[in-house]
Amino acid sequence: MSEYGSLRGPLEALLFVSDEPVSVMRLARILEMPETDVAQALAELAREYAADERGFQLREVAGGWRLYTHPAYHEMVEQLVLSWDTRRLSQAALEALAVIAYHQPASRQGVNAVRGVNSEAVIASLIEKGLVREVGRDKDAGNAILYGTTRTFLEKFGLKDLDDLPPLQDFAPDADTERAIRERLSAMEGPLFDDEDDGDDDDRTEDDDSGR
Amino acid sequence: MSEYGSLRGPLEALLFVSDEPVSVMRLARILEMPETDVAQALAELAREYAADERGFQLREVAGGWRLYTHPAYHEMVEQLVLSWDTRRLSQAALEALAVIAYHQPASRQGVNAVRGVNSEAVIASLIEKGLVREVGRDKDAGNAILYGTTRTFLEKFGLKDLDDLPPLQDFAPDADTERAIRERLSAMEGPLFDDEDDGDDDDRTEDDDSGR
Amino acid sequence: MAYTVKTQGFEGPFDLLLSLVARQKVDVQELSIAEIADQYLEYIEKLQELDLEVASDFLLVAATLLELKAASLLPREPAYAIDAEYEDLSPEEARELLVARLLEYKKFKNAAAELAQRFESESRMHPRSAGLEEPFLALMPDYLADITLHELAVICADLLHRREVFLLQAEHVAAAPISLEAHVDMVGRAVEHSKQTMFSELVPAGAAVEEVVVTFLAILELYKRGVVTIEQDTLFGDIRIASVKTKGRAR
Repeated sequence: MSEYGSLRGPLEALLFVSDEPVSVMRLARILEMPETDVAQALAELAREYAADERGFQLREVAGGWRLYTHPAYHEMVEQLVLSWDTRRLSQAALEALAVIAYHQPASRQGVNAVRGVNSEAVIASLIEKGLVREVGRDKDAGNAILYGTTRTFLEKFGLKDLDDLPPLQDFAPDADTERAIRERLSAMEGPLFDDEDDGDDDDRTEDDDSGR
Repeated sequence: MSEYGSLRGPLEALLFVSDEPVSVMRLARILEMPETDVAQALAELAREYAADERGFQLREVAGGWRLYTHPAYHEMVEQLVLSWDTRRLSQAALEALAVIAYHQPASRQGVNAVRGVNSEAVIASLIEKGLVREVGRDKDAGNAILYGTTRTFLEKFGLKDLDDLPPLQDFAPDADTERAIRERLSAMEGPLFDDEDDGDDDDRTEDDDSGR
Repeated sequence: MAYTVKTQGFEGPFDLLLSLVARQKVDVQELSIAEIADQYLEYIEKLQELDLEVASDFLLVAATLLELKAASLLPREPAYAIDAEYEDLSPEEARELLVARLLEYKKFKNAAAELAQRFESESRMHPRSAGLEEPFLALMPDYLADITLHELAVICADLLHRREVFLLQAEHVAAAPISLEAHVDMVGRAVEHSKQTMFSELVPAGAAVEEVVVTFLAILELYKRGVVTIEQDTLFGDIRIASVKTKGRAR
């Protein structure tokens, strides 16, 4: 139990940031503890979450352990997902999709680097929409997954093949376009303090709070 | 407390899937509960996590609540996930950001005036990082662009809102520093005022030249 | 002071001044312009192997010190003033103004240090940003409904463009495109051609401060190379630059 006590915090932190099952071996290596101790602690933690009726569960699935939302709350979670700001999602998704389309095969790290933000969730949603798929692994980069676009992507945008993508040079944005894009980008940012009931803040960037 | 008991599970589930801070208002709407109850439950939950030494913590940032790993496990977490955004901000960027954060909406000229240096490129990089955005134009100053901080800024700096910034006055150099600057700045004349003998409440100002 | 300038990356003239002030008295009249100029040139030579950002900070500081120095030496014409605010002020008033600005700057520098600390401690906490669990993915709103290929391309181009701007615009560097060597050549030719010239003739009326400073530097450089002689009849008077070859002493 004391073993469990010292392992619980680190285990929770590690499971919390993972979006795929993590093997006992991997966890044991990071924690520098014997695998048996780690396995026991995981089982204990899973029991504790269940007994305490937490909002999430720890489950052992193929390949390791992973946190999931508790099925009892799935309806609420659905409502939350449905309430997500489409504009925020679309900007993020479009950026990721654009990078993957033009630079495929692209790793998640590559997409992150160009966008300057983490793109994990966005890529997952693009995969779900059938626009992006795994196309291979980068042997030189720790076997990182490489992504490319799908046939659905070509169809959706009416392309015969990837060579049909408009050359990027044509889109070196002129000053006006750039400004328009920038304004759209900053509009995506959303108001500072209230994140819902967006109303229309699309033109908020112009001059509404220039007084002061 | 029974209110809390019934809210804890759903709250945990909702917070678990969110990829940005969620406002009390939105949570209350989904949970169909009064905002005050929800706010209380959130605070209670945050306390509970802290008291139980969980691997994650619940924090109020950027106008909402969000789960984060506990800083104690940072090194371990970094072994599991590559943090993509560890680029540090330069001293120049931080200074410009400080001026914009406290004086917003602030023009480039305003930032220049405080820093004594042209801040155009620094501001551009702050925009690129999503920490600063255009918020309007100064009609009285040749339509100069006005800048303000973004919600990303609040998130990245762990601030609930702009009022959460420590008061700027706290950073004013103390009387000793002020006198030293006055006396030493020039050999033109002796000290103008040498009767300010307030004790030295803080001397952090003297030697914190942040080496880079 | 040489040591100070060499080893620290300063965030502009106020930063450097503050640091100098913390160590010693600073009298603009006493600043060694030769020392600064030497370091300036030395630094330019090393630029390729150095962190561009730090280097550009240094260039800026050096240029500003020269600007201060030049302003204290040259006739008090508007074009030479450090800042319009300093015009027509008594030395005491000018100093008070500078003190106020330094204090203001120091305040924000402290605030920036606090922000840095927050940023640092914040980076030790990781929010959950894992993808949605599979059952929820299909629920996401159809955010790509009306997107055209054109928009997609523009977004990609803009992302890359933003990045390029970010990478290219190393701080300050773009702002000061004046080449000292070019000015040295230019002034050298002007002096050679007319045997002697006045400083006021070398800088057009209304020239930018940087222009004045670099021209002044150019003169010093020519003097150092033994190409010209420099004379100034009165403090703050105009400067006569004569070609050494002709030993012209016309008047």
